[in-house]
Amino acid sequence: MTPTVVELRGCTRDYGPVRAVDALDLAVHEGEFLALLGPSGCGKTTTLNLIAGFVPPTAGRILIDGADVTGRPPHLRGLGVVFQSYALFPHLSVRENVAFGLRERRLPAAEIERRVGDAIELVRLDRAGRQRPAELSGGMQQRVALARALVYQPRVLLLDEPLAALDRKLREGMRDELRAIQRSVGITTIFVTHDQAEALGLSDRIAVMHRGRIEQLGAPREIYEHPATRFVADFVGASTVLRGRAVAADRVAVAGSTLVVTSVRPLAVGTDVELAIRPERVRLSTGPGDNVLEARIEGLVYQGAQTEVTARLSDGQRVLASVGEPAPARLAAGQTARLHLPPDAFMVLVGDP
Amino acid sequence: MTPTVVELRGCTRDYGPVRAVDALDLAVHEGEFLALLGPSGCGKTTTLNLIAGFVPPTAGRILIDGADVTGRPPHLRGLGVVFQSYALFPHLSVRENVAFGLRERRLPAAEIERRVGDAIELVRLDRAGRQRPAELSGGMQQRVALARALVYQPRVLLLDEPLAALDRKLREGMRDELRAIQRSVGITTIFVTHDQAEALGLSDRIAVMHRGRIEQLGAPREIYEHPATRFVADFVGASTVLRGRAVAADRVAVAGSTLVVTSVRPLAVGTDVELAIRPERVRLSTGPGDNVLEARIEGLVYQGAQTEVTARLSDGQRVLASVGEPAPARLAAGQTARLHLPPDAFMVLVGDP
Amino acid sequence: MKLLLLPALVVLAVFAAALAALFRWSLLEFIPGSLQTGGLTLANLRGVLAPQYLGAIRDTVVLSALTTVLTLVAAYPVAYALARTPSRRVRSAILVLTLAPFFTGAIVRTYAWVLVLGNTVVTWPVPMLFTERGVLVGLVHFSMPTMILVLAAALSHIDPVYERAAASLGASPARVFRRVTLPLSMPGIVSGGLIVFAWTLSAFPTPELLGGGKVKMIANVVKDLGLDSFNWPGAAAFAMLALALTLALLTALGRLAAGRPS
Amino acid sequence: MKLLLLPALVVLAVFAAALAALFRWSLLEFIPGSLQTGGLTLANLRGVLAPQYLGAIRDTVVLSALTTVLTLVAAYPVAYALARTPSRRVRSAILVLTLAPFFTGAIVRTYAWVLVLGNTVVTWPVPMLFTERGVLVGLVHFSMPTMILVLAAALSHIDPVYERAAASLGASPARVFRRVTLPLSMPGIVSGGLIVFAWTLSAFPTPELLGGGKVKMIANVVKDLGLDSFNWPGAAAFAMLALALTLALLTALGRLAAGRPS
Repeated sequence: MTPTVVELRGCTRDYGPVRAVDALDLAVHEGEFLALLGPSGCGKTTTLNLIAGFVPPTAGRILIDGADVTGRPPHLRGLGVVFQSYALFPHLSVRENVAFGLRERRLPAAEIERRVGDAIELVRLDRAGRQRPAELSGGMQQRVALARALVYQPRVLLLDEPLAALDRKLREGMRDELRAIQRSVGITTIFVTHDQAEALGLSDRIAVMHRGRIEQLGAPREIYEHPATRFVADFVGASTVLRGRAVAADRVAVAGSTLVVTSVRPLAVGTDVELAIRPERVRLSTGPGDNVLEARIEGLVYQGAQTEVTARLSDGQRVLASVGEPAPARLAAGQTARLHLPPDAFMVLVGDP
Repeated sequence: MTPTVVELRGCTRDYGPVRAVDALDLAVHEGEFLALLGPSGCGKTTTLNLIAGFVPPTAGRILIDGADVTGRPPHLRGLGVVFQSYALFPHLSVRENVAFGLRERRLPAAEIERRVGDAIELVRLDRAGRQRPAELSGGMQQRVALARALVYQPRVLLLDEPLAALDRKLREGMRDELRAIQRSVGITTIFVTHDQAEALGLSDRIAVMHRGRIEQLGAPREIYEHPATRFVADFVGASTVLRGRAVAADRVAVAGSTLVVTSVRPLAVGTDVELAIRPERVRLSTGPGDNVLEARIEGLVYQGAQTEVTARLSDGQRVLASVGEPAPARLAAGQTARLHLPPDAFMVLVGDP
Repeated sequence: MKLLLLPALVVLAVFAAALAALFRWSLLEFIPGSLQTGGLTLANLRGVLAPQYLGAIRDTVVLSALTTVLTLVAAYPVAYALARTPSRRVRSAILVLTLAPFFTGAIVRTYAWVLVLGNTVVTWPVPMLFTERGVLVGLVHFSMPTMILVLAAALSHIDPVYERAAASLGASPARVFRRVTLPLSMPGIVSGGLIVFAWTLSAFPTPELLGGGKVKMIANVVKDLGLDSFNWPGAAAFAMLALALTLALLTALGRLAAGRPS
Repeated sequence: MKLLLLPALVVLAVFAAALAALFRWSLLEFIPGSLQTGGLTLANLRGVLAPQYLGAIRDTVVLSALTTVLTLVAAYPVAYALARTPSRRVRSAILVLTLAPFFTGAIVRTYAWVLVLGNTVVTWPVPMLFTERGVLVGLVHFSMPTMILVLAAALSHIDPVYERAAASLGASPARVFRRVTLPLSMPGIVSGGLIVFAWTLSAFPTPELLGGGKVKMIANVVKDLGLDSFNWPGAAAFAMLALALTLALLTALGRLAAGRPS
């Protein structure tokens, strides 16, 4: 197994009466790209600040390469940080910004010159070296921030929503670039984001955070295909969650019908269960059949590649479906549609019901 | 045909040497929801400001209900505006904010009371009436801004990126709500956005803007399925654009192969053509065949419902493919894949090559 | 930045010590005709409220209040122009014109007014020099630069989008000003008014020269006590009075501000 | 808001007229022993540079420069504490201590220093009262509140994320201050320094009382000319000199600021 680089042991951080991070345990492995994903206020940025040393934990310990750094100030932790606002020094040129960390390490001038040049080349900003940050576009600023954090070869790279300040279009380009640079450098990276698409697309592992705790930790595919809780199912992939009652080990009664559910574990008969299903797994059906529910269409949102359908079952539960182009039938709000929910598409949820 | 409510005739607006809006013609019809879509700096917000009367045009005329309002100040235009930052008056309560427009119209107090109540109910903020804007969440502020702009029943509603300040998750909810309210009120609406998903999902028509001009104007489906220019094809839906040479009326040579292209118009043999194709129309093929090209996979981005594949053809052209789950084969960067580009998936581009 | 906290504490301790020394002096017995002082006494503090001084205190408060209101009215339009003009040149011109008197110093400025008010330039319908009217003019002029800068800072912090929003809702320019700009600039009005009022309470050269001994404000009384009678404990007591007035005002306005929900 | 532009123009016109009147007086011939003036002359402006005044001008510039530097050094830590303390109480305490002397007025404050410097409270190893040293102490104290407020405003505009970024890059707290906080607060240092320097150039009560006639700054010369000799044109000429110095300074700093890319 790859060695652990960053480890949090029972870390708690209170801000007055608010517990931002709650007894968090986390181990980040050598070279991996780990995302802390969650909505605003879930504690993800506080976790990053704890690792960087910007705020001390109320309780718990932080280890880097096995050494306890809990009380060590940020400038002695040797990490690289990219801030959401980039925090490029406005009074310094791009080159001076990138050289900042090397100068603090008192490297010889020639060595600084060489490494700054390499870093600027890595992020493809060769021409902007003498400019001030304010003269650069958002995407270019982002690259300078990355070069500045990487140039002194830190042990760990911390990224705080590095793409949030960019336009949607630019964001996707920068996402790929960020991943390519991280791969080529091979640095252990912790990445804070509220955007599930970024987390899924970039990470080796995702820690989904909620109320100061890690709700689920796993590879993107695991998080997406096997969400552990209702919160994860909803936050990652905007699933429909249906409540029903298990009438057999593989059957659940929902809205007057019985659905076949292929699950790893048999269901406890007679218990209430929550079934999550992804919008893209819900299909429109032309006729009745197994696992087909009738629903009234409430809303249609055209999105080009697919149309997002909101439908309501007879018992009032809401189902989201993503219907690819070309649609099998012309849809309109108010119509009744038949939705096919494949037995193997269901995810049975545990925890916070 | 439905009557025209807002009309711009040859409107130009210069800021110093910069031409923000360039001889723009636009007619907005009664009750329609029209999106001005484009990247930052394309002139969409300036166009909104021209209609609202916040900036005068350098040249051209603006008509509302056929009357020339070019020189009329904003407070006499009778429009409702929702600003990107909401611009809720921080010194007034929610009710006072909503009542602002009615007070300026010197309505009787009882009438104001009643209509403010109705508007606050419409946006489901009954409980927040006495609070100050700063005490509300972003989504609630958005609703107050909407109620404030709708309460005096303006002729036209202008929305300037009303969802941009919200978190991704909240944005999708507010989008549906916005559309529902606009539908129920039936007001003519002009909506500025840089987000193609919002424009596709909300609008009756989309005007795609680029460099101060309207590049294409049409229904969402028309814009998505038949982009007129390379810019539109790329901005709306992130299409792949392939350059090739027409070797027959329905055949194009690309990267050493010949592709069959079903197009409305026959191609002029011997000319260079640009073919756009949506990522979701590109399929992975298991073997060779018609319209199948070999490409080297450069990048894979897992997105849950699909994986985004970037591949490069033998002649260096880049192809984006969106592969749904479950993928037909295990993909890895560096592999060679066969991409099937269906003849009817191509869009032949005109203009700015 | 603990490195900076220690020097800060030292500087603040010097300030506190100076204040304490002043307070102690105000409690020492004044021995007329001598620079020596006697034991502790409350006589100086009581003496401040003696009938011959009450007039000066009343005049001071009235003049300060009038100065504050007039300065506010005169400074607001200039501050608005300063904050909102898009032209760098206009801004520079306004700054030079308003700040020039600030930088010529109290003496020069006051002499200029002695000349202007003394019927040497224009002839006034009513006597101006050596009257409270004249002092008022001088005080307003003296307070203008500060007020303009404070108001301009407050106005430039108001996002113009609020004014656009009000206009889009049907408010004419005058109504936009009345319902949005003015209330949103209230923090600047309060701090500007406070600074000018408190400052005018302790004005010295303007009443001394433009009042010509006929208009007495607190600072002039203090000067008479200190320089002419060498009654330094009495002067210190007056200083305490001025300070108490200022702190009372600050507290009252602080309460007022806390009372209205932000 | 054209409604506000007209009053602004009126107020600015008054300012311009006052400045013009002062300028005209500086060009009028002084007739000793008379309040009447003669024709136009450059004698006053030349007289300003007469040997007996050059000393005062030099002393003024040197004292102002020293005051500016000392005030900057003493005010910076206090401003930093004021801008960065998370505690409302600490902020209030700092504000009351630093602003109290500001609001006691020049006269009271200066008397306090007469007491303190005059060996009545502590005994100084070197003479302080009626020396340039004493005047310097008084001027620094006088300039502190303004400098603290200007610096604190500049410091509170620096996003602490820059300091975090510098720390994450390996800079110790002292290095963070040296390489980030200090350069980013430069606008505040420049404006604070400018205001204090220009203001001190025209200081009057402090050198008058703490200098005891032995230290003469420009304002004291002007006062002597105006009040003792009734040489008002001469006083006006000195005022013009002070203004010219200030404008020259402003322009030089403006050039400097424009020269370095922002």
